[in-house]
Amino acid sequence: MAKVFSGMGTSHIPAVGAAIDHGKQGEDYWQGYFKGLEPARAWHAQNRPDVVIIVYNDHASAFSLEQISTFTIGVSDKFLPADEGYGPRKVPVVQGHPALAWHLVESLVLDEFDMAISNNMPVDHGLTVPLSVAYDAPAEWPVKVIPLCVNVIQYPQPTAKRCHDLGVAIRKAIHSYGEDINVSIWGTGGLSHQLQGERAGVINSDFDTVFMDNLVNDPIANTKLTHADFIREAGSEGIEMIMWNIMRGAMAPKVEELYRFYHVPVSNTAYGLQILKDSE
Amino acid sequence: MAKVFSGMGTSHIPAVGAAIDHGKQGEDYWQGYFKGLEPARAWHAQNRPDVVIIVYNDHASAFSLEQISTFTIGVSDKFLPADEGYGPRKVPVVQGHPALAWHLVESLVLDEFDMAISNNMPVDHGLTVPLSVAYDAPAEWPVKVIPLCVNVIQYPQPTAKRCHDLGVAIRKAIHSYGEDINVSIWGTGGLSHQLQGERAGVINSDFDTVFMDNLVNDPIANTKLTHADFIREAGSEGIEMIMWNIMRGAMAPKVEELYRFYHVPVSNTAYGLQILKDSE
Amino acid sequence: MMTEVAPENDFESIPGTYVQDAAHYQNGYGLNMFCMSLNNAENRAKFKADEAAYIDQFDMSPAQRSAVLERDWLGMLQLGGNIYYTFKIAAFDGLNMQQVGAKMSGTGMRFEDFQQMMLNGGRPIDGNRYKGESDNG
Amino acid sequence: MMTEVAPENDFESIPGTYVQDAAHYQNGYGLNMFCMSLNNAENRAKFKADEAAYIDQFDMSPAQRSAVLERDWLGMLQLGGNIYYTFKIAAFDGLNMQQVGAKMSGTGMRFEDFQQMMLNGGRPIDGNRYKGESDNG
Ligand SMILES: [Fe+3]
Ligand SMILES: [Fe+3]
Repeated sequence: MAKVFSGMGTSHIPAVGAAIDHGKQGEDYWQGYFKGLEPARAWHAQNRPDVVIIVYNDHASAFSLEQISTFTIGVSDKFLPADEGYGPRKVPVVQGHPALAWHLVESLVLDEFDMAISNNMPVDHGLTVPLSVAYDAPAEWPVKVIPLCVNVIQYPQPTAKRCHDLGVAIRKAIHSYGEDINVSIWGTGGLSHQLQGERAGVINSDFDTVFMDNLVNDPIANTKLTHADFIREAGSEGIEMIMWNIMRGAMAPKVEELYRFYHVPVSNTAYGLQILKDSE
Repeated sequence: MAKVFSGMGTSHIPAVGAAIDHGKQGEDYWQGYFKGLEPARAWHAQNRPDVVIIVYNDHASAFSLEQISTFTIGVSDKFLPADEGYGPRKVPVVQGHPALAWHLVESLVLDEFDMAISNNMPVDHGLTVPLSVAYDAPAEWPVKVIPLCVNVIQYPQPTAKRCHDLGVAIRKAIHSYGEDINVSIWGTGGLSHQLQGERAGVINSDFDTVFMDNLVNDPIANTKLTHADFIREAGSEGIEMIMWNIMRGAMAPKVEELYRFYHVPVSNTAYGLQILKDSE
Repeated sequence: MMTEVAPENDFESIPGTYVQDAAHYQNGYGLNMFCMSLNNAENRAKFKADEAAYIDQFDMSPAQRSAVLERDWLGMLQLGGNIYYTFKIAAFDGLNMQQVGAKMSGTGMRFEDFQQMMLNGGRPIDGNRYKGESDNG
Repeated sequence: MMTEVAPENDFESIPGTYVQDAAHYQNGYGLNMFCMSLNNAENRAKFKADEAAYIDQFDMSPAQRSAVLERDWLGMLQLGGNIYYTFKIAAFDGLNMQQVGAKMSGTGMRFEDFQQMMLNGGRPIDGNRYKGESDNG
């Protein structure tokens, strides 16, 4: 049977992708940030799952206001980098895993999650930047990927609790998949940031730290946050943090934190990264 | 506050729309059928809600295999009849009710239903035939409509229980809507029919009768039916009956059956119609 | 699919029925997307002008291609077609659901017989719940 | 909306923030759909060739139209724009998120000041949770 191999939370800031794509890692602005990634990348080089479920949001790339689904699973065998307005990122095509993706869909719908299925879903920085964070710039991504796209833009987003519960159901689905493979799950987006309005630039490091602490020690506390809590405390785009709850829900009740890195600022955002492993 | 005015179950067979559109109601084949509609139409003429939530499925008209959502609410102010392969039906444009539709979306997502939202959703016979059943062929439809589109084509469809529970949550949402309007809900599709394969034409009147009896007296019994139960007993397209469970869930625990009409065959399908009202 | 089917969702035992599950979805994707394209009047005109050329735009197997061109209604289902999609071809041909129903029966059933079967109350469910129970007649 | 806001979802009290709720969705639909169209290189070329003519294709109010043509970043948000969408125009102009951030601050803040504010740890949350608490500075 398949098993849950590891979890990771990471912001998916487009500027990180641009810095890698344009070789800026050595610049003053970026040095401290990329140094902080090194232990994570070393860990990922040694600890490679077969498939990663990447929980992310689309940023007006694949999906528009015309059709907004709360949770969408990509069931294709490949996902092209999206043109987000300045041509697609020159990164490898993302290879899917249709068999596990369909198993997830079946298990989740029978468990009363009202999933959407997509067979044509170009993936934007929300999904490809986390791959760059973990694996830098290889000729091919070293893992297969199942994109799980969450509506975090249009109110009402799914609740923090619903996201955690979806993670729990994903864990059950992974454990009922018949092939002996390792499956990791990444929650992406956040941490605190507000891109828009007169309050643009707001950062709340205390909130971010408590959120990451809770992910380790008290994940249920993070399920009690309301939409207004996230928007008020973590900024209007900070609500992306609900996607970390999906990742956490898919881990065991007790986890070990293997690595944490927090860096302010990256562009207009507080960058956070956390690697989790089920406790024995 | 808004209230639930009435419920109706009705098949949405395209041949019924064609018979009305092409003036065939007087033909031998159709006379018995349209005679059976008369009491329902008389009731609808006297009992007109402000808005009808029509629970239906799309038949490869607005949505393809590219993007399949479990539950989709149409939030536009109008919905055009879809071209299903032979030009759109010449029926009035369907007028939406964006304010109530958005209220439903908000209430349902906060209640942990993972809705999809659509702003561009041509509507096919699944939605327009029930309007023709109730109102014949007026110059304008006499009610506003909120389309609630359910995936009944791609396995896994939502479970019969999930559909009932969605109805219960819809009732709660209607009751928390601040305007004093009457809202009806129609569950459409079914009853037993199989359009495809060597078993095409299968009809199971006993199953249909028990299902309609249970809708009145024991709706929970209908939530225990599995996907295989529907497909085996009611035919592969009989699984559309799960949409009647959504309608029933939105009614009070105790209901009165105002009218029932059952007729075999209409095209390849068992036609059923049932009008329900909350018991006092 | 590398997954165990929940026993209550054993569709394999149902006779003469092609359930739209994941495998069916994957097999029939290109075929069904072609069918759906016939919702558009311009596309119908192109298909009418040159069927073979038109379907070459879609990702379909040679067997699916032939099934479409030969109007092998049962074959299309067996190759991943879904009736809600393949019926777009029937609408294009001016056929109704009972005519297609007869053709899918796989027994050379005539339209008139199918029509009469429906008037008699439809194909009986008794004997048609499980494979091997009967001849689906 | 004829509906009561759950008290925990009172967004109105948050300063300098345009939440993408139902009203915002409805107001900004055409504007945001225009922005999204810039994902396509051909559309970008058309917009570049004649901005005013290009945006006439979209269902936008005169105020939205002017806000786009004048690059009134805050105005676009106030008229229903969503930053994930309006940023497509910034990308088109070759602006980065901090440059747009400064322009949206509504205080004539210079890019260099915005940049320095971020280097100093971002705009402080204290004093910026509720309207009237401070000047959002
Ligand atoms: Fe994001
Ligand atoms: Fe139907």
